[in-house]
Amino acid sequence: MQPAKRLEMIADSIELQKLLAGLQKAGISRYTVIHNVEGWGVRGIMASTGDVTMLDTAYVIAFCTPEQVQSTVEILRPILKRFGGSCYVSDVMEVKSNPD
Amino acid sequence: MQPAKRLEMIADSIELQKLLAGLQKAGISRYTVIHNVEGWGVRGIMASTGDVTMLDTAYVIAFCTPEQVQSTVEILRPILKRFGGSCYVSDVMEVKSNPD
Amino acid sequence: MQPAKRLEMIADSIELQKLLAGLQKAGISRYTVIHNVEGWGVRGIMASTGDVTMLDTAYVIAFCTPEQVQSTVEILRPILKRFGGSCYVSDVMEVKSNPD
Amino acid sequence: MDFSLVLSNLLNPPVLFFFLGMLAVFVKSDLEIPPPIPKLFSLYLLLAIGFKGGVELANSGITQPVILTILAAIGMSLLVPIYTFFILRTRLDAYNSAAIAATYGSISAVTFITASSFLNALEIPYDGYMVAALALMESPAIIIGLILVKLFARGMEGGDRTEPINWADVLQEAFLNGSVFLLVGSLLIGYLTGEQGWHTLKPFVQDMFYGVLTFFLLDMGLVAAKRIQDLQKTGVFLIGFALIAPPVNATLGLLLARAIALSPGDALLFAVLCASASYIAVPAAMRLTVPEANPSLYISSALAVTFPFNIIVGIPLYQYEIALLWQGNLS
Amino acid sequence: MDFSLVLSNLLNPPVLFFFLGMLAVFVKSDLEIPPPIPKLFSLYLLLAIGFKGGVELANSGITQPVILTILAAIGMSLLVPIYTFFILRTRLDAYNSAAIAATYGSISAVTFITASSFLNALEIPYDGYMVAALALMESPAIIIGLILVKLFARGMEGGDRTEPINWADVLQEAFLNGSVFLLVGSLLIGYLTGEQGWHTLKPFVQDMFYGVLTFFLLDMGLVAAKRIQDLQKTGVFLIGFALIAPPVNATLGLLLARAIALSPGDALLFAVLCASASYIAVPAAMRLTVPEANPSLYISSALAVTFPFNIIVGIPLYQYEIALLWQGNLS
Amino acid sequence: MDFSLVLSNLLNPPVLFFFLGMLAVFVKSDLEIPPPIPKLFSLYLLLAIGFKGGVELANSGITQPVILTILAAIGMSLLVPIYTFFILRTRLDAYNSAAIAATYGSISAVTFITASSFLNALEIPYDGYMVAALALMESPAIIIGLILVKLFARGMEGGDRTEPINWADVLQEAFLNGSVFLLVGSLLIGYLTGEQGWHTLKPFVQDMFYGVLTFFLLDMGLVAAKRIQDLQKTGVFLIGFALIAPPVNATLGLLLARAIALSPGDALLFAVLCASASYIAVPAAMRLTVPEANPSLYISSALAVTFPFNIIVGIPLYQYEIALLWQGNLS
Ligand SMILES: Nc1ncnc2c1ncn2[C@@H]1O[C@H](COP(=O)(O)O)[C@@H](O)[C@H]1O
Ligand SMILES: Nc1ncnc2c1ncn2[C@@H]1O[C@H](COP(=O)(O)O)[C@@H](O)[C@H]1O
Ligand SMILES: Nc1ncnc2c1ncn2[C@@H]1O[C@H](COP(=O)(O)O)[C@@H](O)[C@H]1O
Ligand code: NA
Ligand code: NA
Ligand code: NA
Repeated sequence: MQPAKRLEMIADSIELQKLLAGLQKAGISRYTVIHNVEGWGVRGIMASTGDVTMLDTAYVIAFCTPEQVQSTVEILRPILKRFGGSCYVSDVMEVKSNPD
Repeated sequence: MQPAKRLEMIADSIELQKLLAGLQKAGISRYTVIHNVEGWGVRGIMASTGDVTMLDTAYVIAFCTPEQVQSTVEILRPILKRFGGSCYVSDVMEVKSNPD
Repeated sequence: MQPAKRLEMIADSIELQKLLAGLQKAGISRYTVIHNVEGWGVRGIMASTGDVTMLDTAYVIAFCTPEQVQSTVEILRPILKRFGGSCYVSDVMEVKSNPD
Repeated sequence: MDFSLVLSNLLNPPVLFFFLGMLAVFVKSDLEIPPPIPKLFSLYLLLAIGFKGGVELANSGITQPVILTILAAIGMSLLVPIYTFFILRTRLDAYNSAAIAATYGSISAVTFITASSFLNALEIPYDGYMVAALALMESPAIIIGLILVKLFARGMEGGDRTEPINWADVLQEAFLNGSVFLLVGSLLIGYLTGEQGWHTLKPFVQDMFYGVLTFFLLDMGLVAAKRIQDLQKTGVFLIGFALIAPPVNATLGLLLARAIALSPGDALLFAVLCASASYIAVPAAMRLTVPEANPSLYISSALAVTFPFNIIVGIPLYQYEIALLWQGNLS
Repeated sequence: MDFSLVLSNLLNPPVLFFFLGMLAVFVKSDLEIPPPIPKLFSLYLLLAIGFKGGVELANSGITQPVILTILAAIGMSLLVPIYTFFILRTRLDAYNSAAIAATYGSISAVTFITASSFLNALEIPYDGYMVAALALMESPAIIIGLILVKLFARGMEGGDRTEPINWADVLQEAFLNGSVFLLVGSLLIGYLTGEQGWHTLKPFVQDMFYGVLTFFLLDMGLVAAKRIQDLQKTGVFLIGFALIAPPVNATLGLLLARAIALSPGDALLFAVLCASASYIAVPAAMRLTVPEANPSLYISSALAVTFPFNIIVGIPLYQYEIALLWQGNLS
Repeated sequence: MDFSLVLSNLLNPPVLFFFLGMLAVFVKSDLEIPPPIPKLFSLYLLLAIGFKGGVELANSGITQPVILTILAAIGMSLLVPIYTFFILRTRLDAYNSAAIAATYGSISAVTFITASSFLNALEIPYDGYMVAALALMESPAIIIGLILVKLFARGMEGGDRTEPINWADVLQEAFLNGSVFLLVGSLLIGYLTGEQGWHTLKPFVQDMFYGVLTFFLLDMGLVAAKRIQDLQKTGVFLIGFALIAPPVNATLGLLLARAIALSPGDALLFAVLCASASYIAVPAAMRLTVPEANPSLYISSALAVTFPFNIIVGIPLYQYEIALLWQGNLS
């Protein structure tokens, strides 16, 4: 097992493309998106009921190396500032296919 | 970046309203709900196949400040005791829109 | 509250049965599966668009005791090696129904 | 009892798809209907059944036979949970007994629909307003279930049930739980809009009906087969109960139906309402109001035993009973 | 104004299911339509409306009245956001004003459909090509909204809006946002395949239509009722705006419709296009291009106030206005 | 080859919606069909195709031509993967070659349906039991794919393939994978219930069919266009293969069809079965049984090249070949 970082982002799916492009730019090309989550955020109750409005919230998880975190955050921050949404970083241990 | 806590709860969606009301009471008004997850829990295989029965399991994530954790847990514990479901707390770093 | 571990796995749903059987074998019988997540992985863009192809990616979360981690990882590693997918371990605090 | 009746009941596509679903699990096929599709089908069926029933109620008017039928239905949904509770209580705790009793006091809409297809195939007429009876059998069973908990679960482990019943919560769950609300609401809208509304929605609620039902039963087959594993843990008592309660309740229902002079077709539907057990509205209600009960018990027995029993054996059996009971009447 | 008109408009199943949805929220029922089902219904409605409109356009041909109607529609979708912007600006910042203005310049397809059912019920004829007008009113409103931001949001807080408009992004969102793209694409396909295509898809896009609409309105009722809470925060100004803008815009639309000699049926549809506000295409576009605006404001006013207002009061009111305005014409 | 044939094939709504989906991706519209909706449509299409085929099989009976056709189909689904494997092997490793070969030995139900619409438009008759051939071409191709891996992937990197084939797993995936199971199961149910079952389900499986297909093809267009990017990485060899294999396989199929004296209509369907490649059942099976192969390769070539090729060029081309080959027969 080997130390790694989990990046979690929550944002309107409409903003997603920009965030994912940001990840890509930071060299993170593997990630998982959970669509159609329900979110209550800073912009009042049901910032994103989604449904009828074609807006919906997405939850993105990307595991990366500890070194990638800093530059990724630099890239994501202005997007989050402009469009809203949140981003959190935490520690994990990666289970590699080959024992280490 | 700034230390924060991740609260994770898994419960029948029917119990969700009570948990979310608990969060609200503890001053946590921002959270994300993932519906229709599939769960195998303590109550036998498929405690919540959901589907045909209109029961389904929901997964709730709420990021909060380290200070909010204690009081939130006090509020959630009796609900979890009564209705089942689980709750876990872990450490994260919040990426703020403005560099700190 | 009591220390525990979060196991996270991401894999094609077609591989899921094998992973879940692995968990079971390791004595972990409680877990949560999020179906239909969208994944970009090592095998090129959209390793699992899912949809039209009946393939889809699933995201599995299982909370367990710190002692269970080692043996579980041993069991899962060959499956992940053979079929792909990722597994991560991290620290959490479990909120028990009864205060401790 | 005519064996060809059994066959003709089974040889229709929705029922066969139920067995296909069960087979898929037994042979370990990875076939599955992903969530929330099954919920969409449930919502559709509730809306369609309710709306159709409402339109038929508007056509028939709320006449004396209608009221009598509804009263009989409510009566059965009160009686069944009470007597079954005491039988269940011999082996199970008060929480589980009450939850299972409520489940059997309530109804399964899909069993009801299968019975009406059966009548259609036999060209036996029945009244559309029977759906009103169906719609009104969910709530009383839920309420009785909770009263039983209140009365008999004192001083049990986890028994902080000395606090008074929270009637607001109970009535909320009994009358406003999503499934009951949609069913009753659709019934009312059907009643209000009558033939004209029917004209608007017919292609959707009627023409699509058996197709959606087919898909739904395919999924029910999948779920029922998975649930059978659960039952192995619950032991033979509950399985026996789930097999014997339906014909007993059906027979009680038929005697009552005979007493209030229902037509043979209506009597079969009434019997099926009494014999079937809820796996949509009641589990959701019990989960919230009797959280001490184990959902595996009440869901699995209703879904994996009673439902297939009624479909395979029950419906033709009750029809056979009707042939005997109504004979005097007809001659 | 004939009160029975109001009633007949309300007493059709889709509209009643809208109120059932609202009621569910008010009585705290746990009824809900799980995601992404509502999105499926939205996609279906856009496809069906567009396709049907395209087929009718193929039937009528692109004649002078068609072109005139479309030009009038585009005109209104440019005019409405401009004038409403200045009214909104008296109380709200430029971002929110522009986003709300764009919302009201655009249209609600479901309101349009309800109005056509209303005309069907009254047996008043209207032209199928009105859908083309509908399809072309989304994009201009979005563009005007963005130009307004550009012109009036200089130097505001968060006002890094001194950078030039990114026209590529704007046109992208205005013309290629998923909803607009599907609606216009379906219109084109309907136009290209005409009667033959219609024959293939009729059972799906026509026969199922009111059923899906019913489900969709049930969901809209749920959402609208939840949104009403949002509105309490926004204060009385926006609620007032959401109630007054529709009849004003409808009246402007009717005068224009009268000027270009639309038939009474077409005029009602035109009025409803002017009076309604978008909650599908525009919010998605605004979220991306005016992220400074608060979505609660523009979504909630369109969905929780203007939509029900148009359904309950608006449609019969505009019909009444037409009766007055077109009278001279008919005599 | 009559160019108007090509056009008439393309100018039907489902096919046009496929191109609309592709266009959406090319112009970067954010249109998307959220999961699991596409899976619902897949399940529907499998159920409907299978059921319809079963009913037609019940009508025709299992006659000698039926058996002959089925044998020919199975033959082709065995032959195609074997010979294509050796071609693919010149450039790709044994795992990828076997997986792609299996993909091309199997079939695409949607291509089959498009071909039958094409025949309908030309008023050329064909037999419903061709669906039985379709249903039986998935499993053999999967099995052959695995045998090829076993025989030729010895000693490769990652080549712990010295262990014996796990036949239980292989047969499981070949016959019981969800898609195959539902298709064959529905065929059997259709066969068992015949005309009476058809009567029950017709509005669902027939009337809705082209509507659901339209939505499904819209989604396939979206996916195919995204997959085209994948292909740029795979290089020109695989793209060439995906373009040349279909007409070659179709021609082989036509020669066989001619030999067993299929009617021209049936021959076209048979050719299309041979020419098309699976993107539903086989990828799921390969993912599990040949995990060493890269899914991008077999999914993208089947979906993004072969499928559109067959729809645009293939079907009219094969029809043209039939006109030539069957000429002698007709004169
Ligand atoms: N503290 C939080 N915990 C969990 N989810 C959050 C939190 N804050 C925001 N979100 C999610 O992010 C979405 C956008 O948030 P906001 O930018 O605050 O409107 C919300 O709809 C939530 O789903
Ligand atoms: N240890 C666990 N890890 C992950 N999910 C769990 C765990 N325990 C319970 N759950 C989830 O919580 C739901 C309710 O659990 P329970 O209260 O144990 O029946 C289950 O259906 C699971 O989805
Ligand atoms: N670093 C990562 N972060 C998040 N999700 C990942 C990561 N790597 C792989 N995945 C997920 O796991 C699936 C299979 O990955 P792979 O085995 O790399 O093709 C992908 O489709 C992603 O959903
Ligand atoms: Na009952
Ligand atoms: Na408007
Ligand atoms: Na083939």
